Amino acid sequence: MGKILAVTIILIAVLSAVPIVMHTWVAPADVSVHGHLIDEQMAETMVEAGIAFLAGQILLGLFIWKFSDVKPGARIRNFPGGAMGLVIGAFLLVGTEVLALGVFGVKAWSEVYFTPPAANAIPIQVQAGQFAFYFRYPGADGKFGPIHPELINEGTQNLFGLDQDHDPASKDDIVTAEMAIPVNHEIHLLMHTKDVGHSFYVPALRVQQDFVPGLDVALHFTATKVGKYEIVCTQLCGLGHYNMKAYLEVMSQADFDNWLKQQAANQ
Amino acid sequence: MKSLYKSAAILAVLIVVALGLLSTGIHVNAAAEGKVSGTIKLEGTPPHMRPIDMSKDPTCSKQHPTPARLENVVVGPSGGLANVVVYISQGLSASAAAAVPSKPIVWDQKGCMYQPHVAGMDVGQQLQVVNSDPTTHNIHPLPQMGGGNIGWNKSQPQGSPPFTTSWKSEEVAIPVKCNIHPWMHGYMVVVKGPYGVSDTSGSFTLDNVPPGTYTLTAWHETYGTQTQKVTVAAGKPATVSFTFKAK
Amino acid sequence: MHEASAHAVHQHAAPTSFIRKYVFSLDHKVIGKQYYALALIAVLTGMVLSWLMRLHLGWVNLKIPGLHLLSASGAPGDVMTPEYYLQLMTMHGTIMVFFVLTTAPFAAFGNYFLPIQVGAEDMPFPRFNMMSFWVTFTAFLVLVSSFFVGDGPTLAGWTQYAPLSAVGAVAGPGQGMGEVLWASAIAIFCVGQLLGSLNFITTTLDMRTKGMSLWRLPLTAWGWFITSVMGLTAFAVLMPACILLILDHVAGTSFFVASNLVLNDQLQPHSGGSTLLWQHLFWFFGHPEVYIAIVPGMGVVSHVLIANMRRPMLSHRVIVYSMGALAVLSYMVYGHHMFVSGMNPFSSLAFSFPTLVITIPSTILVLIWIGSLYGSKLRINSASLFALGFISLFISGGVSGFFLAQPSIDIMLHATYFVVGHFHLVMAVAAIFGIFAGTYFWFPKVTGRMMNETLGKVHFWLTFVGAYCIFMPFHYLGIAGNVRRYQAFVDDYLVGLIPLHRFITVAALITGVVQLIFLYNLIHSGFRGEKAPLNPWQATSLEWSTPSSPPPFDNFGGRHVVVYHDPYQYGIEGATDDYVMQDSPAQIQSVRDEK
Amino acid sequence: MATTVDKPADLEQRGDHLRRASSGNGGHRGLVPAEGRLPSVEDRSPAASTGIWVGLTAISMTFAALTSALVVRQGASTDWQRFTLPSVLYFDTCILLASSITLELSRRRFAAALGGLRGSASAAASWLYLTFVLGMVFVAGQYVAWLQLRHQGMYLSTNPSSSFFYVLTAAHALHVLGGLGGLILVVYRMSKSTLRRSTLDIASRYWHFMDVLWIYLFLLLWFKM
Repeated sequence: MGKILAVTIILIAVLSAVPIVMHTWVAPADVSVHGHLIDEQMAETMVEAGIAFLAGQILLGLFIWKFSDVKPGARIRNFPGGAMGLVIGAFLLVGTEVLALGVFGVKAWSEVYFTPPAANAIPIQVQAGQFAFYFRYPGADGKFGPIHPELINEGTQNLFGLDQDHDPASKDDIVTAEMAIPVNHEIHLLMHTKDVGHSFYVPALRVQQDFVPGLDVALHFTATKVGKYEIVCTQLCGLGHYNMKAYLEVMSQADFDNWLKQQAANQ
Repeated sequence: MKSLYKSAAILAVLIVVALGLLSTGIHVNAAAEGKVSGTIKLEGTPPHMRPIDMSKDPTCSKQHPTPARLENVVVGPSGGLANVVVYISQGLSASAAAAVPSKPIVWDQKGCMYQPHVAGMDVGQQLQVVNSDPTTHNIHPLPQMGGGNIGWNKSQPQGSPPFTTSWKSEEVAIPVKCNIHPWMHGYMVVVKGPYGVSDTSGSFTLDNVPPGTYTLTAWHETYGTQTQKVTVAAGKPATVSFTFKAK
Repeated sequence: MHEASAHAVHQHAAPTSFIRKYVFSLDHKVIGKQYYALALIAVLTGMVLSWLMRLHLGWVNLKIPGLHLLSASGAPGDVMTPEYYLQLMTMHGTIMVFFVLTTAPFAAFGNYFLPIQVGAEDMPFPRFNMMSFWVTFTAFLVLVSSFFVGDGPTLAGWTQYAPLSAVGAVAGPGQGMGEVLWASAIAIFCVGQLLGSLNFITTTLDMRTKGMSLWRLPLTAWGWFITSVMGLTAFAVLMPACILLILDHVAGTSFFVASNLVLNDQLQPHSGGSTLLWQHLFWFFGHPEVYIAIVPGMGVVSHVLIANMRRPMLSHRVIVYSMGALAVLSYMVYGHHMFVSGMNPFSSLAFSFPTLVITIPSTILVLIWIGSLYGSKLRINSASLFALGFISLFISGGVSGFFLAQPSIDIMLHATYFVVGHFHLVMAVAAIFGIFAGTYFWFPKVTGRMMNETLGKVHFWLTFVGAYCIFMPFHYLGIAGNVRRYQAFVDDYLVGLIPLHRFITVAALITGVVQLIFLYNLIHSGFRGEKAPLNPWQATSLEWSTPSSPPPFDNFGGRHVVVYHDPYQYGIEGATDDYVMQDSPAQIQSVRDEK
Repeated sequence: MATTVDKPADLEQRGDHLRRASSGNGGHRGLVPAEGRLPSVEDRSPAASTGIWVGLTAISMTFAALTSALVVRQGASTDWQRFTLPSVLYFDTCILLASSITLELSRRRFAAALGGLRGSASAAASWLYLTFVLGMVFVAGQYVAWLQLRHQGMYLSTNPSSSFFYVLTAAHALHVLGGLGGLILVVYRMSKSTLRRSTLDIASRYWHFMDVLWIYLFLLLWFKM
């Protein structure tokens, strides 16, 4: 029985590793400038964690195999090196491992969060709400009109609560339900939510950031590949959470300009 | 106080009718008789209705080769104003007010829009909520807090059967929305007694109006309400027309 | 006022009336069994909820026959609505975390065996102990009652992030009455666990018998002691948080609800509340709670393994120190739940390092367990099988911690199924395996009968393989970016993953059904099982020195046990058996006391 | 009011119990003594005296959590509105301090009575009654404070500052009420002359803690409001 358990454990461990090694299920391909840092960090961690995982399970299996159902006469022996050996081993191996991971992790993290947006980054405002994202482009004047929460009305599609009769800056603002951005041009995303907590997750862009009610959060990124990607919500926000999504269209600069014109016409 | 006036008025009407019946001596089925019809026009240029971007849910956008537009102001080619609810706000006898049509109102969700966009209904009239879309909707009516009606918020997955409900008391108007598709927006106008909703030609009809003098009210989600007096005589349908001004 | 209860047990004789004996009993053993029964009811409820969720996830909008009977509005025509899915999910999480993982390994086993293992006749405050259970039970009733009010239980998830949880009915179905019931239930639950922890701590510190030094406590006792210290601090923080949440609902305060929120085109009257405040309060409790669930399991597994390896752990103390280190660190790492929550990115880094460091004591524990297997005489039985399964699961669930501890990777994995897989393996399934190990091990002592070994082994094999089939794929889903808490997968990049979800669903259904074997074994053996000897596993700790199984009302039949050794005197040469009871005065040269 | 408060027999039996209940602090590892040769156990105070500290730890955690919530909430937004503390609070503070003193006096008298120095258990009792009355006055005073605050137009939901004021004071008042319940028990036991010294010690430890806690809260509110 013990031997079967040993085999089972080792078998499970190896089989579990197969899909990882085969890359059977992988995240959408990275199309961002900073993404590769995260992917590399992920890969490194995968190797180290994978080794720890396999080593642990196999060792467990081996010992179960060897020391289950031994004959009654056998004497009890201690693991060479005893507890201290293992403790020191744990500190050396795991300690250095996590230290390394931690340090490299900082590199990737600070790349995303501790760098200021470029001066020419395109400002785009995203508003999360139950259960859709809406986007606002500042228009010709490059200024976003002020938001009047009391004016927000989805029935008349005044989604941002703009007062275009009184706020000149609001007149040329463009509100859209899809997000379009030019390729290889940095985007400065200004995030706010109109109701509860939401999150802005674009797997292909390696971007995830929560919307915090009552707080304006900013994010900046650059997409490197033309295409259509998905923006989804990862912060439980209510019954429509599963269907809270929007499409991200990465276009050439020319297409982007046309798109903006067309959207402006629809306002 | 208000109800006192109302009941007094109702009493008066009853007496008048009763005397009329006595004098003529012929039995008249009041309910079957009278009828108010008319048209509603919009003066001036209707506001631009934005196209709705349904890209969020492809199952919705697929159903609209040309994007659907907002329905806050729907004007027909002849300048008729649609989605106006006309109802009797004063002068209706208690018995006539109490009568509830047996035919249920169907509130359909089709192409991620509400059909109809505005529904008139009688207090206690059956309201049947249908989802004809290949996607899940949540129906979320928001009646006034503290009014006689209690709001609810129910999802209707595709393929789940229609459900019927009804409203307990008069309310003009209850906004209805779908949170999963935030552009979906409509109104339920709950009244007592006969009512009519105008179509794109602007025409409406109130059936089964017993003879008498009434105050008609026409309600529109954008342009508010208008009222007119109208007298309905037995066997002689009355016609009324309202005109709203575009802001 | 306190001693009154402390003395009750010594002064009064064993109760005779049914009520005093089985319902409002002051006897820690009865209370322990009551907790176990509660946990059983809760775990079955939670399991059924998970089945419904899994079915819906595998085949979305599948007609589940009879579901409308459960909730007419939640499942019109037997098709689950999105809100009902989320409500089931919330209740599954809440019931499992609070009423299974906290009650069974800690409150149930702890109540029954802690006093016996320290050689005491009972806990110092039996009345508090009784209250602790009945308060917890009330909490359970309040929580479940939310299924039957208004538009059902809250859908905000067991983490109850504000303002979704705090803004009220406008936020969605269940956010009115259901939400208030949830918060009240948890607040009540906290009271119960505080009373319990109070008893556990004082029992360990003050009720130890002659000769029982702290270092002579079995590892189980250490596990419960450390857990109770965590419980005392963690639940004392969650309770006020829940009360503030309730006030936001019923009193119109704005602790957690920010200004200018617009729901359904209605501007909310609240102003200035802080979303992050809730997250900080909640996770300050929430992360220790994870260890409250798992540390008792570690104690139980060590205890069971030692008896079945016929040798003590390589180091008793290192295990105690590691468990202690986990407890201490658990308060310094809670921020890793909030890496992308808009918290200052610097504090994310600050929280990242202790989180990575926490892997060190965990690794030490695993290495000591595995290292102690070396050169042992491992006996394979249901109990030891589950104990070994625990280690395997703990390793599997543990390594995924490497990923989630790093903010940069968390950008990809946060709120995905990777997280779900991680905590299910490392705290949920592992803890459950600990419970199983403890049950198979102690059943003879509690009932005086043996459990059926064959059924036990069948139960283990199916459960062990089943657990891996369910929770390993969760990690793959997470790596593919599959977001959690979705009732259906409508995103183009997720549709391809649905077959994997179906596989998981099937595995979950089978594994769930398998648990009925355990249930049958438990009940059947309780009445029909073969009579158990006093010490069937030839184990050394005090619970096996009681004069009978189940132990008498005062545990030791009036005898004052005296302890002469460390708890685990196994593999002794020269002894007639290979072990020496903790309370046997026998003089033996090669006593395995720690030098 | 009986003058002899504790019977020797009871003492004896208790001592015996204590020897069992409290730790035999373990012998020494590896040492395998005969029954008699274990280090003798000094008559330790019962588990309850540990229990009270544990309980007070939990209470401290709760108020610590509320404090940090207050600080975070105040920092999180600009809507924090300061207001003048109800004047009655100063009076309440004195009352509570006084009650601590009277309780301490009662405890001393009682100890003396037990020690058989002076048969002044009745004096102890009267100090105890006074403490109880003062406690009641304090709670009543807190209620007055709430009325005064309402008079200022500061209700529970008016502003985070007032919200926290009500929450903190109410939480503390509840704990004081619990203390009063304990005192009732002590009084009862004293009248039945079954009161143990440790019970009174524990009750007073709790009471003094409530006192210290109030001082802390008072300062907190004083700085924040």
